[in-house]
Amino acid sequence: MRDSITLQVARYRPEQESEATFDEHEVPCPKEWVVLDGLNHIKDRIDGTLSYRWSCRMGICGSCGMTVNGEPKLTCATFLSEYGRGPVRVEPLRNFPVIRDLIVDMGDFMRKLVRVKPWIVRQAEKPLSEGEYRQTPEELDDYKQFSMCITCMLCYAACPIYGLDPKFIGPAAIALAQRYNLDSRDEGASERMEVLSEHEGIWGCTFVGECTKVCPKHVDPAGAIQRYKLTAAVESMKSFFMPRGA
Amino acid sequence: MIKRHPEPLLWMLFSAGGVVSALLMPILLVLFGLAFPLGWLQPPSYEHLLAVLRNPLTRLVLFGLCMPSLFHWAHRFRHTLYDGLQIKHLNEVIAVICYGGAIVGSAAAAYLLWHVP
Amino acid sequence: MGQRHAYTEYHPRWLRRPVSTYWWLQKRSYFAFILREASCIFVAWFVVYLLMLVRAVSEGEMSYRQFLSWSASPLILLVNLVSLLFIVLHAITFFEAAPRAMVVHVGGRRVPNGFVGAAHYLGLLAASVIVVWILLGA
Amino acid sequence: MTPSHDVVLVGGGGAGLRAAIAIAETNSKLSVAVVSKVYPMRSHTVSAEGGAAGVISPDDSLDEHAYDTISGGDWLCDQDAVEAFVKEAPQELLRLEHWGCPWSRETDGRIAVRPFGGMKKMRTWFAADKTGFHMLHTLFQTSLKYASVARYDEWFVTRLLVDEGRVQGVVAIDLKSGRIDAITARAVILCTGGCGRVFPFTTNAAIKNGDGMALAYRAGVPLKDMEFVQYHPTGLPFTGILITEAARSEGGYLVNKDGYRYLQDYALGKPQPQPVFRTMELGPRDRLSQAFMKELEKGRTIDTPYGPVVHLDLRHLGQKKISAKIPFVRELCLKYQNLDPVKDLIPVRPVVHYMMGGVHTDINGATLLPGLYAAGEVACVSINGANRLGSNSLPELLVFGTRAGRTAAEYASLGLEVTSRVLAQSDDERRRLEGELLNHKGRERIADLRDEMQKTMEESAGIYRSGASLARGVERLRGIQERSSDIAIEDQSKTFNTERTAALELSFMLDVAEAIVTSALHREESRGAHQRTDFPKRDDQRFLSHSLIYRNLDGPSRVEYLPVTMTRWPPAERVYGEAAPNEGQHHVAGSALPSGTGV
Ligand SMILES: Cc1cc2nc3c(=O)[nH]c(=O)nc-3n(C[C@H](O)[C@H](O)[C@H](O)COP(=O)(O)OP(=O)(O)OC[C@H]3O[C@@H](n4cnc5c(N)ncnc54)[C@H](O)[C@@H]3O)c2cc1C
Ligand code: SF4
Ligand code: F3S
Ligand code: FES
Repeated sequence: MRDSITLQVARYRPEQESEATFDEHEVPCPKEWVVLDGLNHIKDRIDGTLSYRWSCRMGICGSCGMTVNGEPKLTCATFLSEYGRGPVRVEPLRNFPVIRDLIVDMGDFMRKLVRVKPWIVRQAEKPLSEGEYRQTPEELDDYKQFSMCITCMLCYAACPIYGLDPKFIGPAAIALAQRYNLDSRDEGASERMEVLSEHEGIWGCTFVGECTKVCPKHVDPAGAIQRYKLTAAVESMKSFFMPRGA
Repeated sequence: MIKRHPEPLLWMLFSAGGVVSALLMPILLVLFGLAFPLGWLQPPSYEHLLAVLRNPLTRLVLFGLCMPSLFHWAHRFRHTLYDGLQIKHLNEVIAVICYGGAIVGSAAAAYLLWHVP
Repeated sequence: MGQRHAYTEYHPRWLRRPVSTYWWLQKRSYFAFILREASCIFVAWFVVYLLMLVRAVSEGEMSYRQFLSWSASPLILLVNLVSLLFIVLHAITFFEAAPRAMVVHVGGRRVPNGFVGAAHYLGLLAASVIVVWILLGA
Repeated sequence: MTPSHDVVLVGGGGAGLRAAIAIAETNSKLSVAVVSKVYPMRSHTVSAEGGAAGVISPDDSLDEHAYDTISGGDWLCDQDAVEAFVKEAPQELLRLEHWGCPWSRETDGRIAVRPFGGMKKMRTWFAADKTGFHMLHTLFQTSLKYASVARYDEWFVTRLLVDEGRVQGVVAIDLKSGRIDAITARAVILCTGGCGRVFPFTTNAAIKNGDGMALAYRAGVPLKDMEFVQYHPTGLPFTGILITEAARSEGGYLVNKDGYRYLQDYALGKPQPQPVFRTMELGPRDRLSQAFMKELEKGRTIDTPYGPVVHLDLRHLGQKKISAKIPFVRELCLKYQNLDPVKDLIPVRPVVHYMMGGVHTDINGATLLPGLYAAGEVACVSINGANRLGSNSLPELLVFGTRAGRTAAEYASLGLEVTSRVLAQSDDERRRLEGELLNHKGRERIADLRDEMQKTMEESAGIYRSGASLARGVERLRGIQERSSDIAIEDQSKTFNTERTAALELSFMLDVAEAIVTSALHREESRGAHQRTDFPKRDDQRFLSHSLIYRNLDGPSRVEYLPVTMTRWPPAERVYGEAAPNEGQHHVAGSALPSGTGV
């Protein structure tokens, strides 16, 4: 087994340069090291100016997404040894503006998130004294998968449609809207429909399907969008044929 | 209330076209595009084919294949042009050409199927 | 106040990297996607081809014969062969996508996607058998 | 323009978000700011797995939950706080249900509960094996609907602004632009979480640096019970990722380098092929961690590049059982340690997990400094005493987040004005951050000092401590503290300067480390997680009281003691094993424990 591997790390220092450049470093690669360990090694031992985000190191906080050899990955869950002899090229996530080095701006997503109202909407709230809303395991299963999103943004980085049209509300936000639409406690589906049935909402998606392929949590946003298109289309047909009844 | 938007309708037509074309086109294409011309199979006789076509049900099915399939093409083609070539600024023109084409094609299909003697 | 949810100050020096026009050449899966999308051209072509056949049959036996020999010309054969490949691609990808949009419940239980997919292929088989039977069997 | 709010929350984890919602619901006219150095949904609450305790079954009672908690905490819990806690926890968990938390369910649609270590009844609510994740996302998403809640995402708080004896805001760096500004407020709530990163091996995320504890400490607020640091016996050595207790309750063995089930040497019963309650691998957490240390002394552990380990052997369980009962364990091992427990031994070692101590607050989250509140792991309300029970922390965030939020809202409504002097303070702070930290060409590497601090902590204030080791620790920390004024910061950029934040975090951690070691040095007894080799017995005569440590700028810190509040449960002996079938602190519920249980 080789004991070191080359990391090519994208740098962008807004105060100094107007284009991204690459730094090359040799880092150790024991079998339990992930790409993030390589970056930490660089920051701690070689070049303290390298900037990137990370926190949990167990694939749950969603902060360490980067482009590794062209693919969007959680760097804390991607072993260096997967890349054989290397080199491993680490870049910021695609489709987002780069703030610095490996850090991208996700403000756009945060604003979109609010628009899909990702919270329980109800006409009348049940008082706490009446206990829980009953929800069977089957009802839980209906939305469970879509509740597993760690907002790591890998799906946005993989979706060419989002890259082409930043107005597209995008995979994770739609999956999250579906998470609440399908929750038996929620009554907000029609409010969310208004936002989502706009052109940039769901119809921008042409089912490239990459979002689902790169999702580390098996959320299947592509499926969520497809399902939602069907629902939206059926709803709209209904209101078309039965304008009053809808 | 949902805003009236053409997208859901177009998507429905796109999907319907996708399904019927996927179900019917492979066999029709194998027969009329390869098997008959290449002589693997004897093509149906003129009388038989005419009889089949005269059946209103056949014509209905064929229209049900042609019209949505054309919209399937229009919808997909439009998006492919947008995304693949990044010519979104020509939005309106492309939409008119694509869906216009599908409408004209559907009309032609209706005309031809109606006029089977 | 009033600065709710959007606290990002615009930074003029953010690096924006536009998507290349040839993005679909950059990754195999993107290319596969473009091929899938391109299949629609062949769907449209087959509609035209079919309508030409209908017209030929409507116009009489002569035109039908002419249509058959035209369809045997190398160019048309090649076009149809390519069309068939794309339409098969279209059918496969569409049958894969359909169950993702439809969640079917039977007796309160969710039908696994595999079943829904298989049902589509059964449909394809049935449609093909009926077509063959109508055209050749009777 | 200096931003200004009624209440500023430092931290957007479980406690911070719960407090924000509580304020918004109490008085929607109050403007609330959630200031967090990471996007709120990245906060460490996200990694809690196992569950959250709250009495719900008809056969359970609040008193039993209170008793389990108090005995588990070795009688160092404030019993009035515990009573309030157990009473409000179920309501809070239920409220979260109403907000959409996907709690796991019974077949009839009711909330499901699971058994948990140290709890005598089934009362731990869970959302599969991602409880903290689901709680945090539910809170975050719910918080989005309140218009009065503003967010400062990726703003790093460096200092509290104090004038006229009350807190009036914070100074923070907007990481994206490097802008440094005061955010003034009538009340500030610290919700910055724990400080596991002070130690080398921890389950805690990179952001858990004790920032809030240091902020309060520096503002003259005492920290309470800092000597109590919880170790979990089975963490993956390199990453510190937690391997849940369920792995052992399903029948995993702990073996030393000779393949010997060493726990039998430490009065933990006789080895049986099958797991037996409260013996061997199912012994209490602290005893297991302590046994590891004894093995280490005898040279019977295995050396790895990441320190000594023992092995957790699951191989005899077979792939089927492993995949069915503890899939998450397998997933974590495969994904993060590159090994498969079906075929390989899992290297494990005790790992720092949770901080029982923290900023001293009363039962409403108020600190001794007017206007300053604290909630969550950063605070010490004293419900955890000398040892926290698994699954008590998540409900604590909710209960005391709410309480602190309401109390702070009330205080803020008094309408005290911000004085002009705090703006001058904030200018000073800006000058310090820009001058001292951006243009600092020292010689010491941040990573080196951090490594040394962590090593010092492990060696001096680990599972076993002694007066000598602690005194040495104090000494060495002082040296590191001095060297840290000569730190090298290469990064001159204002944009997302993570080297500067690393330097600030290091200085926070050094203060917290000093508080831990000093408090531990003063407590001359063994209680719960604090085990002194030179004072192996609990000493209720002298130490049935909380330690309060005050920072002293020009000398050693001052430690005072505050009696424990007792209501109905007088101190008793804490016994384990067969001797006390109903009193054990850590009985794991054996194979009844559903798959993938975390801590
Ligand atoms: C692996 C693991 C598993 C666990 N499992 C369980 C369990 O099953 N049950 C249970 O009850 N408990 C469990 N715990 C404990 C529990 O998860 C934590 O105690 C709890 O989540 C702490 O929450 P908090 O809100 O206090 O802080 P955190 O969630 O840590 O949030 C801290 C916040 O403060 C912010 N912050 C910190 N410093 C600054 C600064 N300087 N400036 C601005 N913002 C700052 C951060 O950005 C973050 O938003 C577990 C802990 C771990 C590590
Ligand atoms: S859907 Fe998947 S890839 Fe997208 S943000 Fe969520 S977890 Fe990440
Ligand atoms: S990749 Fe993009 S186009 Fe749709 S299916 Fe996924 S969002
Ligand atoms: S560091 Fe949290 S997901 Fe990778």
